[in-house]
Amino acid sequence: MLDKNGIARRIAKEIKDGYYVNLGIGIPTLVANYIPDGVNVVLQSENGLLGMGPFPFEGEEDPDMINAGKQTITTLPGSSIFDSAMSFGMIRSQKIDLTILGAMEVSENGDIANWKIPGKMVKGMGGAMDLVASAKNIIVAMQHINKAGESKLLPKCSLPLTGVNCIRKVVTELAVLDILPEGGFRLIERAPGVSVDFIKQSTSGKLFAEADVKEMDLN
Amino acid sequence: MLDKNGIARRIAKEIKDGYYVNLGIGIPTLVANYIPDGVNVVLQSENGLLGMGPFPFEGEEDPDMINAGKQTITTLPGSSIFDSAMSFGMIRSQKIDLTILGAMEVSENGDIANWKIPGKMVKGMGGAMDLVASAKNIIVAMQHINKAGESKLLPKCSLPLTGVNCIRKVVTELAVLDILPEGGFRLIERAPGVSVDFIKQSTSGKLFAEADVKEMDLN
Amino acid sequence: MINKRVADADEAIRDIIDGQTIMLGGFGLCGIPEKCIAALVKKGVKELTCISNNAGVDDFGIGLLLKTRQVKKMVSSYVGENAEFERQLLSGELEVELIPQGTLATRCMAAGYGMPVIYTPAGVGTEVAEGKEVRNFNGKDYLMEYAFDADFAIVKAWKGDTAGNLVFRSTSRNFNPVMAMAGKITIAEVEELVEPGELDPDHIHTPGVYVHRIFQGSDYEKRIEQRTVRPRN
Amino acid sequence: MINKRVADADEAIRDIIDGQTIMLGGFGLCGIPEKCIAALVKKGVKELTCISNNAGVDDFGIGLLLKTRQVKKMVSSYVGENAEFERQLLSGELEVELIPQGTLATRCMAAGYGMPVIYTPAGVGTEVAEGKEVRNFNGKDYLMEYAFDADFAIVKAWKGDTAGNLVFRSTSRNFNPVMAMAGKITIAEVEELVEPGELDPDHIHTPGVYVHRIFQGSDYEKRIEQRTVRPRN
Repeated sequence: MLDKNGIARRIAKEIKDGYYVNLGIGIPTLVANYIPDGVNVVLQSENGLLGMGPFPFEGEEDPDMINAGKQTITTLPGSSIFDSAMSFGMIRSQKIDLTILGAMEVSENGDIANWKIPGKMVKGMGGAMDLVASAKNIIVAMQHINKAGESKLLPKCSLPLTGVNCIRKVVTELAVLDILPEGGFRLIERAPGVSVDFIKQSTSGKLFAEADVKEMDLN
Repeated sequence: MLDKNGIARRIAKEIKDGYYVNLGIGIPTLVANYIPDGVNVVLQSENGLLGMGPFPFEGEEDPDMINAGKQTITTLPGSSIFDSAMSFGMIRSQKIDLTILGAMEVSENGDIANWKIPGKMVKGMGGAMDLVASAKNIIVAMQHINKAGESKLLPKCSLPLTGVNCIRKVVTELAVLDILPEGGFRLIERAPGVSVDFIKQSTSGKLFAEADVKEMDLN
Repeated sequence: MINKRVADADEAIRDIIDGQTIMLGGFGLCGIPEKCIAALVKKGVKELTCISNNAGVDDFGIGLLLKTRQVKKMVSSYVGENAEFERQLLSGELEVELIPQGTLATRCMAAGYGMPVIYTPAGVGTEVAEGKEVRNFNGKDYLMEYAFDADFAIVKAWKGDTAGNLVFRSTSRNFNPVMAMAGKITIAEVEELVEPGELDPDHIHTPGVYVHRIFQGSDYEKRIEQRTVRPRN
Repeated sequence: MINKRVADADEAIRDIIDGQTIMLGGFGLCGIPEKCIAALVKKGVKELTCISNNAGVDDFGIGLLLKTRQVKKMVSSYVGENAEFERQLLSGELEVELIPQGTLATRCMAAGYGMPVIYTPAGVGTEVAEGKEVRNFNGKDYLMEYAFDADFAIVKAWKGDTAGNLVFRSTSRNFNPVMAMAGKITIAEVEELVEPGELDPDHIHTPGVYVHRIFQGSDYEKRIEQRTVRPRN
């Protein structure tokens, strides 16, 4: 079973040289730590920045330079700044090669819910609805099961949706799964030490799994 | 009867302090020469410039600095440069207070034709259709009658239209006329030495004129 | 050039009245019009509808207007990090309209560019789509969203000149340029106000035609919401 | 950063083939991609549809591609000042679609901003409106116009870096930034190509994500179409 860093490490392997990538808050942010040397990627932050760098050294924080999580950050050589309309313009026109974001629920037809829990304070969708509706390539980083052991990979989402029929790949603490165009999760890889049977038990949506599914290579 | 410079001089009196103005090619360009001292205006050129200045001194022409007539020009302190989408964005959102352009024909309901003569080589509408469709305040500078003595202020335009129901004021070599919201030209001023009767004869569209119409003051 | 300079924030916001709709630039606490917010608190104008990506924190940004109960409605994409906001929302004192961040930005741009509506796929199939026209182009569904119609836009820039030209710094640009284009009246506060000619025309982000009033603020606090650093080694 | 540098114009346009649609930046002869036009003439690619505000003059700009009969169709707002153009048009050898200048610019922006259509009042009630959807918003009629769909966009900038970031100079900016956003593949030629980090991120007009190939041209002619001057005294 993977921890958060394990999920991030596995997702990092999906990033190809030359990609422009948007990383959501939470586990997706950790992905930046595992991008292999020699793979050139440019990180977009939807508040208006391409070429996001690491956090600043203490004492060098600039209140005018933050990311979409409102964290102080730095830029790399070759970065560019733009306004919010252009930022979402490039998202809508699919100039961003890969979007990685978290989810509370994903359904077997690629719906995603990650912004609202009825009865709880709703903070808003931020840029998530724009990202899932527009991105050509989205990877969801999420927990496969909640603390009660219930699956979050469902036949149909129970929570209010963020986007419909838009997710094609999910990485959880248990597995890597594709979502098939015709519907259903397809098990691609299992986490180290996790059995196919356990993944089957933990997936309430339709699951397609070969008897022999390879274990993830995290290196 | 006014010459071209006279028409430009009369139109210049319509420009108020604080106006952003777009001047078309031809007579409208001459208007810039007659803006009174103390009246601050900013000239927009729709190829992407606010704050157009005079022509450069000989030897100081910059091929990267032209106006919408493709003439070499200069900028004034406080000018700004922008792309073509923003330029027409500010035109559509009516940030330009006054547009002055030429016409071949104007009709009594405010239609204008100024871009195409059937049978002749058509060069295109450039930005004219955008300007007439969007501007809140348009003055047309034009000849009242053609060389054959025929009126160009018509019940209905005979040439392909540039815009419909958009012109409210016309300045010709003979007169200043408003176009009434309910239709028809209203004679406001006559050019020095021109009689109301001659203007009536020269206007084929519906004309409303008092018996006593004041002569233009060009100073 | 046309001189847009006003003395200070009080003069800039003088004619904002109860019940109006105002846009406020900024993302989180980054690039927010601190001085105009303080002046609005001082003036005590009420029943405002505020269009702003976020709602500030309890004691800074739009949070200051919430604390004094001057806001009737927030139109935002994300409104966390504010306990008083949450209290007012749950008690029904405050109305909130949540819209996707890209839709928020593009509805501002639409107003500035004279486009009555725009189409975006954001929110299709979700509760955001309720009551909206859905239209298919090239096999994909889009929502029709209207241009904003705001009485005032209030933005914060780094530098400006008295002709109203604005230059932004780093990610404090965010919503400021698109909101500057979108207000019936646009007010800009800047850290440094210069004379026309001092800003390079090629580097101006917001042309002066969009700005109606401009003033220089002082002692900007520019509070940091999430101070994240890495160790030196 | 991702390195977008190619050796020269020939390499940049290597895969443009007969019958494709290309956008070319520039207004008149100002800010046109001289080097790529020369390379297209040399390559001899034919049956092109060219989206460009103007069509050059007889012996410069797109006029060079017209002279060699490489253009099937021009999509422009104004096409005067070109005798060969006129000859081909009147003889039926060349197809021309004239569209309002603002519509041309905004259809480029729509492509770059992922908006399938935009609404503009330009052309309502004229022959430009024929066959197009007219829709009334707030009492005013607008035409629905589609985003462009171009195989290549070719633009000219003043400076660029190898990450594809572009900076334009004066009014040679014009259509270049909106076309740069609109091509499936965007090629930029620049007068000066620098390393990442040499351009100020706040002053970049076109972010590198929009640019796929970039090279530095040399010996720009930058011809002036209407040389107008005033006397010194």
